[in-house]
Amino acid sequence: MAITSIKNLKEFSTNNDRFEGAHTLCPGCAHSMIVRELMNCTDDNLVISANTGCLEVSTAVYPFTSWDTSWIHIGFENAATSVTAAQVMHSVRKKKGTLKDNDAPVKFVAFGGDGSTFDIGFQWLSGAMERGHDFTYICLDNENYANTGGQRSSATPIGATTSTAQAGTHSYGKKEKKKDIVAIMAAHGAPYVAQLAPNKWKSMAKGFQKALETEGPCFINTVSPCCTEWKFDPKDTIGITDLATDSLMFPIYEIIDGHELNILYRPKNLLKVEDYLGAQGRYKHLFKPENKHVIEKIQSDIDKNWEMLQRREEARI
Amino acid sequence: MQDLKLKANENRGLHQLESGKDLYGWDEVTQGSVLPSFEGDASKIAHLKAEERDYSNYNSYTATVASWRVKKPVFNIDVCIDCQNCWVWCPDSSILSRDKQMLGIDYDHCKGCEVCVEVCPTNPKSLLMFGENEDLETALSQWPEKKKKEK
Amino acid sequence: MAVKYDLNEREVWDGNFAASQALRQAQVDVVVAYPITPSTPIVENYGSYVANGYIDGEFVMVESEHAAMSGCIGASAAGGRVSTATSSQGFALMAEVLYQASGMRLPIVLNVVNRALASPLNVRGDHADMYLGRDSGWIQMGAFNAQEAYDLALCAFKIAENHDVRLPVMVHQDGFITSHTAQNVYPMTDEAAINFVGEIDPVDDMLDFSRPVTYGAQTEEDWHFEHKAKQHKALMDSRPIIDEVYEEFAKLTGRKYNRVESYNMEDAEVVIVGLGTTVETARVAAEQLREEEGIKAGVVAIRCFRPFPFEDVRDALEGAKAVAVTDRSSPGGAMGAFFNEVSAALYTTESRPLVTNFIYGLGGRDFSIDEAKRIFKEQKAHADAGHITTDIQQFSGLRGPHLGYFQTKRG
Amino acid sequence: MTEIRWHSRAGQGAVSGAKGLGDVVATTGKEVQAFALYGSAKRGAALRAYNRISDEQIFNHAKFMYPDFVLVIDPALAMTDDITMNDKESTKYIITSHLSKEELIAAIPALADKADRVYVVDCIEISLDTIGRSMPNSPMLGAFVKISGMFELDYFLENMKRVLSKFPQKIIDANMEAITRAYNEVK
Repeated sequence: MAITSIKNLKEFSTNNDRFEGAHTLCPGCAHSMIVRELMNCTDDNLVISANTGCLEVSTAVYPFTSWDTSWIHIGFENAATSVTAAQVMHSVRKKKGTLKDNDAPVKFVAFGGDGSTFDIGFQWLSGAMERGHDFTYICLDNENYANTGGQRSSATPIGATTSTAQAGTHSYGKKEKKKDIVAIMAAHGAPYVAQLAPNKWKSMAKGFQKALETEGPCFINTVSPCCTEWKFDPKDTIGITDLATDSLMFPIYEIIDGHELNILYRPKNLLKVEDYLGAQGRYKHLFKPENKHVIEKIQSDIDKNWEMLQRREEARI
Repeated sequence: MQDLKLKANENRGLHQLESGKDLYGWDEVTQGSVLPSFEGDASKIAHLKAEERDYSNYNSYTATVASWRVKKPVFNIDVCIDCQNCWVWCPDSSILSRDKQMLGIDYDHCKGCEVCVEVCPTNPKSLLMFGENEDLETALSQWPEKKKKEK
Repeated sequence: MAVKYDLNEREVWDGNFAASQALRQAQVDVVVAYPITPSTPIVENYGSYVANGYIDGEFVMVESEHAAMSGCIGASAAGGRVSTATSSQGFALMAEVLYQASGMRLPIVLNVVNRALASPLNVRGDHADMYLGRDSGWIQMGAFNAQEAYDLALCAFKIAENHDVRLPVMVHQDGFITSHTAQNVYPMTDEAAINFVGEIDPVDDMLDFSRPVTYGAQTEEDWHFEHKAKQHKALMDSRPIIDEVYEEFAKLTGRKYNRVESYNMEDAEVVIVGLGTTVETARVAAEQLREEEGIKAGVVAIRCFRPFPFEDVRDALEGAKAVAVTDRSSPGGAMGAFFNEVSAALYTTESRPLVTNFIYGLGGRDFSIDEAKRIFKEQKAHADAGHITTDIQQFSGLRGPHLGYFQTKRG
Repeated sequence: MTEIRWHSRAGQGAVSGAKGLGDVVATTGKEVQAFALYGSAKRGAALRAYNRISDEQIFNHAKFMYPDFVLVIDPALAMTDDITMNDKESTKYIITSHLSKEELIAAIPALADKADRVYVVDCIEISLDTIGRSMPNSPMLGAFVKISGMFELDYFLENMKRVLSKFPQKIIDANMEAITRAYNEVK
């Protein structure tokens, strides 16, 4: 497999983009940063699928495609299924010798937003992971149904306001905890599972490369700040991601073979979660006195989660 | 240096889809709405730079979103250290980088999000936002001096 | 290289086994499936052929029918030969992605073993699932017995993969009545079958990396209509190609299929128009009535439900006086859909025969020769009176008081 | 056209019996049909299976029939199911039972006027003795061969061996013995 050098950014930048501009994602959208980086991590051919979502409706709007690789979108829920079936077809045709170029190296990748990954496509994802196909699934987690105007998903954190879990005089927004998709995917016995963030480009690139190199079903959850629904200035996408990783709201770690957990980033200067929440409009209401307990709850959840991750890393079980 | 013709092949921006022109009939649309990205053999596409590729008219590379922009980033090569921060985080594949060097901005694809300016580490920054109609020379002439570190 | 499978010149196969043998002989590359009664044995058998080396393909058991068709789409876009099978609720769960398969012009062959749709739950045969697919943009062909389930499955690959068609094809057979009924089946040799079907020549192959393609683009009001029009034209234009494939098949086997089948129609005055096994039972009734009572009864069957053979139906029925169109699907507050389509065709004829609608056989309710005879006799009464003498729509074979709707304004 | 109706419970092998019979009949050049109505029926549920045999292609797909033969392979169903439904004056009954023919007819009033067309054989006991478990379908086929006179026993046995060829030899032998015994024991 042709893995591109990620020794440093200069080396990495010699890559030739295979995700083209003039797509119609919002200015400052992290989705395309993540997709570009994945595609720049390898020189192999790629077969990519996407669930319905922002990425899909912005990169293949007839008569334009932004994809320089084979790409397929079917429906909201089945990117994992379509790309893994293509992978099965590849193995059959390779065996039969009916491919145009039988030796061309190829990787199979599926993208989904948190809506299609955590919610509507969960069964399809789970099935594909269980079947053990050789593919990588990447969730672009912007913690809401951004494509349809910002409704809650099961990835939306406690306290965020969304159009279907609104903050108001009688509500502080979403009441339920974010689903731990990484743990669920690790529990499928996937050989490589990780949570990564685009501000830490190198750990993200390393994780992508590991996933592409690892045989079997790999899963990566990437935080993808959404300036439109999180309500911050598009220029701050990377800055917000810094706050997410440095407050440990979004810890970066990998789990190998379902049990071996490695923390990939430890903030030198650990921030309070207020710094992260305060930078986004979706959490503004939490700073009212009556909602102070929600911020405390979020901080305490973060602390507990970090403790758990560290202990799991130590325990190697 | 910023005037390199790296950014586009000849047919870029020819489609006038947003204006409702160039919409053709049912007999001319592709079978199954399938879109081929290139003309000719694209087997080695990962090893070709944009200017060496034979993009099809269906590739969004040939289109432009320049009109989305209100402000534009201007690049000052004299300050740049080629760190490639802007390249790695540009969401619109609009940073023209060749052989580890930052060369300029693809203004057909840049939406003016300003991420490149934010992530630029030099002092002063090598990318700054200017009005869409500001010309390069005027912009460069207004470049700020190096800021002293606040103590 | 696949292991040789021993075949006899004459086999006793049920419809499911027959269909699975067609998948084996066509050397289907990938089957993505989820089991559902009564279609399950088709994909089980394919799996066993893979497990025993009779086929160089892969069997992917997924977690739902929606995923099964999603996988078929991914695999088909990846350029190989793809098939699966389903029924009823599974078909309903697939419905979303059926439209995607046809919209992307992927030559998938789906064996549909017809079964009723709940509620109430029922595992037996009616045509509710088949009707659910009627606007999905697939070619839909109907087999009336196990032999035809086998023959049409082979034809289906050849039609679907034809570059001028490139549309997915459903081959329907009646749940249990065909799928689980063993009958004499005369298979082709493996060599003859694969020579007939041919190798697939992929179009817009996702695994041809010299030409990357994007499948499943978004279109809004500016493009969607044009794509749908092009797709409709492909479906309409498939008619002569279907005919050619049937012709070629007849040359090899002596078994000639037509998009519309006519039995005893040369001089028929009263006719049953039907789908599936009903057609064959009605044929027996028509012959008996001719012998016993001299009633000029005939049967017209729709082999190809989609594209709907508007002209051929009209031609087949133009000489008839009274026509009973039978719908084996709960009509949901309307006349039977099949009745509506046949009536529309007949409305454009000079003769405009008297047309009535029978809703029958729901949930696998038996359709007997005696019932077919009763329907023929009613048609005879209409023909003699010169107008429809009963309700236009009637439920037939139903317990309890008569249920029927609408009376004629003619005569 | 010869029509046969089987009365059985799911798991007793009526479906395989009907298909096996069809398979053998087809080798004689006849057209056959073998089907059953089941589906979500679990082991033990009553079911009916059907055969049609004809010199010409069989078009009738109805389950409704005026059977020429009624084969009952479950002793209790002989009492509880409507085994004489749609019968003809010539319909022959072959019934699995440990009872004698007289005792059986006495227990089933519907058979009272059909005594000359009722045949009894204990397929359950025969299958327990030969195959080692209750599998009354094979013995019933032996009884049917005898009563119908459709085949020579040896011809039927040879062809049944082919139908059963995927099974181990021991099982094939046991089935041959079961068929032969029922052929000889049916009264």
